[in-house]
Amino acid sequence: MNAQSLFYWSLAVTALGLVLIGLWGVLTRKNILRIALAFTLADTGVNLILVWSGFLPGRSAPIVDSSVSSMVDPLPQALVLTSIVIGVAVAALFVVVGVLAARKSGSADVRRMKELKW
Amino acid sequence: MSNIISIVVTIAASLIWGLLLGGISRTVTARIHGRMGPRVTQNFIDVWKLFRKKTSIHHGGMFWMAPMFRITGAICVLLMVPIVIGNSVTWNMSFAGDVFLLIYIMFFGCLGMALGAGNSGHPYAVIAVSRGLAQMSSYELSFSIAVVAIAVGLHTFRIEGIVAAQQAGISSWNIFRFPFASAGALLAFLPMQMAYPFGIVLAPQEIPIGPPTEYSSRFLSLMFSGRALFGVAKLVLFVSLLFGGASSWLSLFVKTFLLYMYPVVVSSVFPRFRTEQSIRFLWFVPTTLALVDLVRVML
Amino acid sequence: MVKALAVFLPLLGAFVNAWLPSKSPRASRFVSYVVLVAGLLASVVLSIRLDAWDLKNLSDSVILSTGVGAPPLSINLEITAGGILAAVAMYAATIFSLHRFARTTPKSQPLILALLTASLGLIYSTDIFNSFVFLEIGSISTIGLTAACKCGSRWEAAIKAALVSGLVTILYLLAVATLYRSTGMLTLEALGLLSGGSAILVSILLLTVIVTEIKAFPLAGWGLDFYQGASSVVAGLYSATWSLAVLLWAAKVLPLLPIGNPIIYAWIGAAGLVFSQLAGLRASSSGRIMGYSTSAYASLLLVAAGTTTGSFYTQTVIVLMVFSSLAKFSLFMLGNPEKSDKWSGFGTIIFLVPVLLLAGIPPLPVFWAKFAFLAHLASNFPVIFYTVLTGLMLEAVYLFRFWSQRSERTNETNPYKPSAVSAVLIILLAGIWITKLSWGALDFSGAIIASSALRNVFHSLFAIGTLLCLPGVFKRIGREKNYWFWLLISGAALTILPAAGNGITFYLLWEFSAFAAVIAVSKGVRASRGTFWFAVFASLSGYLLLAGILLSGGSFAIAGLPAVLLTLAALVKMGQFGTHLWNVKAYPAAPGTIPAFLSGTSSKASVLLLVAVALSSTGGSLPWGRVIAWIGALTALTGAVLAAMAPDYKKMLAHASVSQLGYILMGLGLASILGWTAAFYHTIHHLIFKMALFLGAAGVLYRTGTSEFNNLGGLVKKMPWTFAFTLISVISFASIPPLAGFGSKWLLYNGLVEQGWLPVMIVGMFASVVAFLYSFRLLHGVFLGQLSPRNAHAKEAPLPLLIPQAILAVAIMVLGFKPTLLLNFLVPAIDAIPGLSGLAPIIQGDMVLTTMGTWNAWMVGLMVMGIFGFAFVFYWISGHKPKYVGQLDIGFAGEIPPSADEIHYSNNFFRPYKRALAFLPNINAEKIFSGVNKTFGMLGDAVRALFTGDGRTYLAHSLLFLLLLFVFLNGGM
Amino acid sequence: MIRTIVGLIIVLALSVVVISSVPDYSLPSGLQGVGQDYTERGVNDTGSVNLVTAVVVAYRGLDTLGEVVVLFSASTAVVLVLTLVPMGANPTPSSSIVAFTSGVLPGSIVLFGIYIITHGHLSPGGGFPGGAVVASAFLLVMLGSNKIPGKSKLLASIESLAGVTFGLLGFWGMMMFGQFLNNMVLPAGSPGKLFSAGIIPLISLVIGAKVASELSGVFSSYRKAGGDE
Repeated sequence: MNAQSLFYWSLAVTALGLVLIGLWGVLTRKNILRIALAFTLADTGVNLILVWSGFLPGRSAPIVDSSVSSMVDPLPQALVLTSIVIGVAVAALFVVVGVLAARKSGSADVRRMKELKW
Repeated sequence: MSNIISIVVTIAASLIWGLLLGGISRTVTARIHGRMGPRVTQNFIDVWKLFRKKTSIHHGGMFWMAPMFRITGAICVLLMVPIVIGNSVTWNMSFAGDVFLLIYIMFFGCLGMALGAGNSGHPYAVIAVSRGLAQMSSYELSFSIAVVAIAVGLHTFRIEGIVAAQQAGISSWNIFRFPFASAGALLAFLPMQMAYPFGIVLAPQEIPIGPPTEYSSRFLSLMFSGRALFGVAKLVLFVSLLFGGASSWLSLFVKTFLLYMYPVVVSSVFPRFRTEQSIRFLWFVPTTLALVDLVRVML
Repeated sequence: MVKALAVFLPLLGAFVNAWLPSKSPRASRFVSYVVLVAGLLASVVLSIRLDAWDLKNLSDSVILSTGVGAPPLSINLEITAGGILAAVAMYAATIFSLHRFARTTPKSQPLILALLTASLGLIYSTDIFNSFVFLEIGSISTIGLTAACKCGSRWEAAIKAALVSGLVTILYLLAVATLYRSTGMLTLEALGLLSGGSAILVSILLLTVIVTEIKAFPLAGWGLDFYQGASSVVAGLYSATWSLAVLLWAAKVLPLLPIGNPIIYAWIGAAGLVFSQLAGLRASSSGRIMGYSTSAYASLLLVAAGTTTGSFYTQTVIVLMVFSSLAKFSLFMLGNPEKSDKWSGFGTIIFLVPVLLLAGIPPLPVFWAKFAFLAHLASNFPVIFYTVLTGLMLEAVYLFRFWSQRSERTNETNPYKPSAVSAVLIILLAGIWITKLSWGALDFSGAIIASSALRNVFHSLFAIGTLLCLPGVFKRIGREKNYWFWLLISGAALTILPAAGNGITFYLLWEFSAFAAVIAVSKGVRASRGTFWFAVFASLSGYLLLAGILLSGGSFAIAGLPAVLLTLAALVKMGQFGTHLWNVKAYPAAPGTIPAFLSGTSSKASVLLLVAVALSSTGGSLPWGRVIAWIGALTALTGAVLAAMAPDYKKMLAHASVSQLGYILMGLGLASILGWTAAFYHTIHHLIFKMALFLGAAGVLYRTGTSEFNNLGGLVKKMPWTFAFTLISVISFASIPPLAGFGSKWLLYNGLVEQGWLPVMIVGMFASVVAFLYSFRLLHGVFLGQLSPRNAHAKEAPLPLLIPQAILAVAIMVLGFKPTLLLNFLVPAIDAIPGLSGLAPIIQGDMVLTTMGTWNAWMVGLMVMGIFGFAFVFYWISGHKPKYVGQLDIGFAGEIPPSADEIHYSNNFFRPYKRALAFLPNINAEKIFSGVNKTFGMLGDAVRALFTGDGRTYLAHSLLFLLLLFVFLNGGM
Repeated sequence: MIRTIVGLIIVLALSVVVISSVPDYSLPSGLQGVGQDYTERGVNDTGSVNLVTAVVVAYRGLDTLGEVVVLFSASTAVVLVLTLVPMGANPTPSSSIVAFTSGVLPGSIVLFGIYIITHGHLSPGGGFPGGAVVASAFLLVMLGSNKIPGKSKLLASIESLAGVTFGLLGFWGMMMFGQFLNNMVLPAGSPGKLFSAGIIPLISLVIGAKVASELSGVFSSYRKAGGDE
């Protein structure tokens, strides 16, 4: 495994690590805002993975001003743009709902939002 | 024509014989109790006296018709049984049905009686009916098992057939051929005759004379007659089923008299069961006996 | 252009609406309606262009291409025929529900339109990332709508939806990245190019996403909470648009997943169906019940995806999902049950139609799809078939309980909500439409029962029975509602039933009749418990019938297990063998002449079924005929004892009815000519006397308003004719000669003895003697004894009830005196059936002979009537006329009795008998069934403990599910 | 505690799942699938030099429309939900640094944002980033002000107008070429020029307006619903 490939895969591992940390936070945190934060973290990780999936070390941004062969894949970048905006939208709504839910139940503890069950 | 004469004669003779047997039983019971008792003809006097009464009351249509139901049921049973073996004229209407018909037509009078009692509006009468039906449903079980066992054993449901199969001497009587079924049937005969220890229907100390509590005068007279006729009908039926039938008028009288005395004697020495005791006894003892023969027949 | 309009018009409307509401609510509503109606029209045009309405080629499609170039560079929307049908439903539901939002929260209109756009986009999308975008629009709009609705738990419902949507986003994008990195494409077809590790990874990720999104067990927790917490309007709109879209999207994606053998979907679905429906049994909130029902349909989708392919798959999925969504929509639109009401007339129907649809009752559209689907399962995947059937049965139970509880509540809510009414109308129209399409599957040649004579017996029984119930339908008491229509429907279906020529026709008519009767029963006063039990047992018997028919390949040419199932169906329908619970609950609850119809006429359908089974299996012999005869005998006995103890007129008749049906079983079980003759004779006889009795009971109830023995008695003075007809019926069913009932016993006993089945016969005889107990109790408790002052005002029953009784009473007399009229017809017809054992009875004039017995009904009748007439006339004309005295004028220890009520001996009538029975263990059906209920409840509790209410737990479920899938797929490779 | 461990186990297992499905640890040799196609035909098809924008706006324009709807739904939902809760108390006054900066910077920020939006097809950027930059100017103004922002009809109008325009542009393509959101309804021009690449600049503008107004709407809603009561 050469240095370039090591760099390439370590990017993936980092991104995956972000996702996993985020998921772990989602599963274990009690505070609804921390869960929102954990989701954002995981989202970022996923977005990185998405970008990574079209990434080739040593190539430039996909803007046509030099030779075609040195560009990275434009599609994942387009996807990630969409994905980021969606992430923002979801986070905005999540925070609002989370705060209001916390206000209703008197605490931000997600364990106390269990009126609906079974 | 001879048939109609026979029917009339059968009814008249049975009525007389039934009332007479009733009188005798009253005397016998009294003697066992150490009393003199009424005259043997007392029942005739009662029936006539009641029939002649000028005032009478009724409680409604079913009350009115109940004695007629009663007597119709009794006469029908009587006419369905061949009376004397040798004399086919006295077989009356027995060609029209078999033992099943007999078993079920016996209820005709009972149901009518029960309806009359119900219509009278007297609580005791209805209590008696409730007891009577409960008890009847219990003894009919052993009785019908016994009858079925005998009928299946002899391969016929017709009374003539059952009687004809018993004509080869005393040992061919069903009471010997089907001893357990006969025992069951004879045990069922006691409550049928309202004899103690099964006399819960008429129990005078609790519910004075039971279903006919409200009856009087001409209705009561008809009811007495009905009871007498029904008694004779049952006797003839039992004689035909278990004791080889009657080959002559004389044997008919002797056999029915002896059979009639059996509940009278038993009755006068036993105290009375409570209703549920009676029901349970009838469910278990006679039924088990009759079942023994049924199983024998099936095997 | 039309394509684009059908998809994107709502979007434009949404944008416009973002600005309008603050200006003018009116204008914004106007814009919404315009875009929705225009979009609907465009969709309808497309659907016609695609020829979608014959449901044949639902995979046909037109392409709406977007952007530049062609896929995989750009994105196509594929508007399939099936999708456009769903779109029509979505548009319609949105239009119907818009006024509710426009009134309360006008600013939510953009969200509604966005939700619709997302739904449309999702069902048309062919690109995996594009689907993701639509998924997100849908989730966000849903969360927004939920959080903005006016109900207490909205935040919680919204936050749970948001949590799940967050997780779904992550898993989905991981799948997208993997897919793109492996194949370089994002179209759905690219899924097929995957292989090896990435195939597994994408499959498990997407499958987890799908199962979570469609809310199938075990990942349904958030969906249940959501349905429970969201306001009914939001939940309704959601289920008709977004939920439906997700289901159809899943249906599109599932077959494309590179998962190897798709049977795994079927297993997840089938197991999930049973478990979730077990848990559903314990649900009480109406939203949650709908949630469980959604889960059931999601599981069905998985089963379909795993077991069917091609256009059959599409058809099944489209019909099942579209109509169940519409049904849920209309149920939600009716409002919260907690505030809901006991509706009259069509209000109940508006509520009932969706429930029946969800339960798959004909002729509602789901029925056809379910039938075809289950038939497919039965012939190819029997184990999955049984599992699915069990799940569906459980679903039917809680749906009917939901309905019965809900129709019991009272308040002022208006059931005629335009939204719900319109949805129900669409469902009904669709039902007619699909029925028309499927009509070819039906067969009315009467092939099931080949003998036309026997068929005619049943035809005329059903027709006459229904007709005789009809005159009395307007003599309703109190708050009983109009039921004649349903009586007529049920009776008509029954009348056609014998002509059924194949399994589906039989099943259709059977269910049709049964559920029309269920509705009729529900019209009674305080009928909800009774209706519930009736509905549950009706669907139990329906499912048994269905299983039997399907396992025998859709016909009746059967033996073995299918025959047993069919027999059980008939037994349940008859109320035999402990299932009498429904008779005892439903008859007293049912209004007017309905009990007469149910007991007298409708119960004969099961006789017909038994006859059909017997004829088609092995020429007249039922499977385990001896067992069936024993069941009949024991039921006859226990039914008679229970009837004697019953404290209520109608309850007693219900027990008695079950008991008397036992004799028919004994006859049919015999499989001999005599036995069958007895069975048919008793079938006819039972119809006659039981209808007369129940019509009499209807008259008594109509005049006194009560059917409890404690409040009745002495009515013979007030209702002499009713009494007379009842008396005749009672004498007849007590088998006392000379009326008709004796004949059936005589034939039966002769048959039993002929075959040597003496023990059965003894039990039967005992039962018939016990019948005297209740027959007298019946006559005395109602008509004899003391007349209570309460009923002093009572009059003779009205003529519409009395005349049918008179006709029936005459029939009893005629049949009693001249049974040969009937036997001359029956015996040759039965004799002609090949395979029946034994000898036919010989009929000579009025004499009927068997090998052992004789019976001359005419002579017996003459004798009885002659003697009785003689005694009667003699007493009438001779001697002194007796004087009528009042009811209190009795020998009462020289005192005047205190009051009629106190001396009327009625309470606990056969107490000694009960005491004598005390040695028996006290088992009763109700206890057994409540035990069963409890057991299922415990299982349900165990299952639903999974859904703790903690949002994070649901996320953990999804992840664990994913891990399990991974383990399973790797183990399976 | 148990939850932490279970969470850990789940997460570790997930990592095993993901890692085990990676076929090999080599470097991809070059672009594959549609990525290659885009780089080859992108400029010819769309006239946009920035291929990411070409993909975002032209090839996968539907995604972008959807994305706009996502943002639109979210902002509508946030606004809708927050109008249902009580208004917040008056905010604490901002510090003088913030107040000063908020008076100076917004103009240049907006200018920068507009540049990004309009040059989306030429250089890195486009409607989304530009819109976000413009919205940040709005945010800065809001932070510097001591008042709770009132209802802004202007924002709603811009948002609505931009959305409708986007949709109509889509229908235009549908009418001209039978393809929704087709890029070529306007001439492609010469690549690299400001007025080139079909409707891409137009759509970028629309998106920029929409994103800016929506994000601003969200910010102002947040601001309004401040209090704890």
